[in-house]
Amino acid sequence: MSGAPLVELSGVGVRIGSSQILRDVDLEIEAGEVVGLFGANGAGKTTALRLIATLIRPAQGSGTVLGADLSSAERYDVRRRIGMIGHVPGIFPELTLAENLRYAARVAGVSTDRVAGALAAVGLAGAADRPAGAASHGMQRRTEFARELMIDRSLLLLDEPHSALDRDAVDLVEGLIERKAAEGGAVIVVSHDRDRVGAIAHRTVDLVGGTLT
Amino acid sequence: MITGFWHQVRAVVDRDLLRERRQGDMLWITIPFGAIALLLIPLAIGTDAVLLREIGPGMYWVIVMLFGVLVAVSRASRETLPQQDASALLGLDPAAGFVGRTVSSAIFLLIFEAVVGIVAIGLYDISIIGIGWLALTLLLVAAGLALLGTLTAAIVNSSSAGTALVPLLVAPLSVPLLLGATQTYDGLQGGYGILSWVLLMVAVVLVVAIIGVLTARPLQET
Amino acid sequence: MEPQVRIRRWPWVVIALSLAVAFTLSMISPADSVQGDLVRIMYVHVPSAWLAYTAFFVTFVGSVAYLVTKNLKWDRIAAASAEIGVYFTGLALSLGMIWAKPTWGVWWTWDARLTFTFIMFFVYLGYLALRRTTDDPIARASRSSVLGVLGAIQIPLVHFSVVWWRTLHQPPSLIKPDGPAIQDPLMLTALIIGVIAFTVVYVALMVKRIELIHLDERRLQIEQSIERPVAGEAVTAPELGAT
Amino acid sequence: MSEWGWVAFAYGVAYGSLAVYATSIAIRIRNARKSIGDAE
Repeated sequence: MSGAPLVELSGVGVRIGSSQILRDVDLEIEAGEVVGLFGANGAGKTTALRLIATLIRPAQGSGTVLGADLSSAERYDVRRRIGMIGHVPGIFPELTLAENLRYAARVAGVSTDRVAGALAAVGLAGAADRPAGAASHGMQRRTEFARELMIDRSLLLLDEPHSALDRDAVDLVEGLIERKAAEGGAVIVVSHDRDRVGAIAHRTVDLVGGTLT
Repeated sequence: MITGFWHQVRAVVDRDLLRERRQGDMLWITIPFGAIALLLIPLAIGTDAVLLREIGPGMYWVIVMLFGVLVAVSRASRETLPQQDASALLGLDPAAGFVGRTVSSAIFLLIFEAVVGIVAIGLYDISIIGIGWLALTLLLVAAGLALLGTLTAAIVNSSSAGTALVPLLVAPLSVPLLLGATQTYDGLQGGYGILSWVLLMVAVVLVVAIIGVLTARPLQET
Repeated sequence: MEPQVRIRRWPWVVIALSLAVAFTLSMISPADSVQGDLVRIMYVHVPSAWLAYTAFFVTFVGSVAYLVTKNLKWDRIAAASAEIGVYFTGLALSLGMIWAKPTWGVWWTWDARLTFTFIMFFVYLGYLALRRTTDDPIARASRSSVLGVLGAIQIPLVHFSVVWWRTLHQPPSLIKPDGPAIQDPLMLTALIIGVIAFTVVYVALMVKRIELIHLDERRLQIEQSIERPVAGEAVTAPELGAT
Repeated sequence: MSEWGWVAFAYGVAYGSLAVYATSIAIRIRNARKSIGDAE
């Protein structure tokens, strides 16, 4: 890892459809950092994560993530190194938990042999063949964490990682966050829960009025 | 790119086929509905066997077209935004996603064509000549409709009125496929040249495939 | 802030003048030996049909240029031309039907050109409908430009298929739909001037239509200007005493 | 209907609809300008 920040946003604004969601956002995240991001309902936290995940383009300002310019087409090439666990699970309800992971492994180009180990690591070895749609929200989230364990990510974006998780799973998540930071990656944790995230984050930022304070 | 293009295509095809098999929309709703549509026509226009034999093939193709549109509509509402995000962050090449979704749609359509085709042969007493050419026609129509449907679904994606718009966009653009299919059948029956019709369908398939692959990335931009 | 949108008045004058010239010529040109005065419908029908094709070709060019350059200017041209094209396609179809009724006795025949124009009408109606589904200029531009390209490249294929379909089966039993042979130089002049005049009208309409797109964008920009609150501020802290 | 009747019908449709279409653009432009003026 060179000294360049993993995430660098300057004066970024995001507009979705006809509304301005973010404006004038400046943010710099170095390798090894865990950043807590707080904000009220509808403050634009999810949009901020999707922006950093290169999934939406800034309407104003400029930014780079893992060295890729957010406004250009090159940003496709870094997507595989960005993990995101959103508010709504990005898994297919008709497929079993193991099938979901196998699909992820195949698309990402990692060996499907890792699926069983990843499921075991999140404590779902016994539920591998359960359809994702029939699994609880907490199990779906654990499956998504298993996916992030299988694939080597440099940047992890977690939207309310504590919601729907029991005590064991919370430990698992916090372990994953610490490990990612120790490996030289970076983690952004979006939350309402200042106490809990404050304990693991190196620093925190607040999203108010569409901008960071 | 770390992963091979076709490797990703296969992963998407397997995913879609598995989802379809689990959900069973196609098997238990779309195909029976298509068969019922074939049954309704004689009820509406009368049961004159000669007339039915004459219009049967045409009716069959019209139903394949209309249901091809249905498959496209279901395709447009198939992946939620979080699912699309997750696939994108796995490094899925948008073009591989397009090809994979097209291939799985084409497989659904081929199954639909086969089952409804057997029903049509039974109900309308359709005679089969030139089985090789007919198989090629079925394949080209399935591929063409799958391509048009997948591309259109990508075009309207994430717009609220989008799904309702798919039939309006697909139907007029599938006219060459409809004419190609019916005229190939007529040509085989009447013993005149069908090569130009087959080439026309091939041209449609190639053109839409090229546009779909080239525009896969710009379409993901929003 | 973008500069004020420039409003031009000359297009209205140009439209009025061109139409006056076209109308005068089509009235003083002679009647046809076969079709009689009905031939005069040609002087509005043929230019409309010509513009239907031209307008959609411009949409195609604009769409390709947008996909290559990502400059919204091209998307505005494509959008403006598509709307005007749909108008002229509808006009050409209506005039064709009005011409067909007294000549052939029916409003509609399955003539290749009629059928094809009808399909083309729906393709671009879909294009316009697609544009209405989103306000976001970049999303709208990239989606509709792909459709603009797909439509334009499919259209020759639709055209060939329909023409082959009609030539292989049931040759038209009625009068050939190509219209009368033009024997008189004045008729030819009236037709050519008609086509030129309608093309000028198209250009003038394009200028005004693009102005309108600029104004609409400006309006949207003002509605979402920086002074307005961002979306998140619609949610405020609950006020428990309020009820 | 006489030949001239059909011609009149066709010309009415052509020139009439052109006038309506051009007017609609003019009205839309006026409305847009008005609302921009209101906002500024």
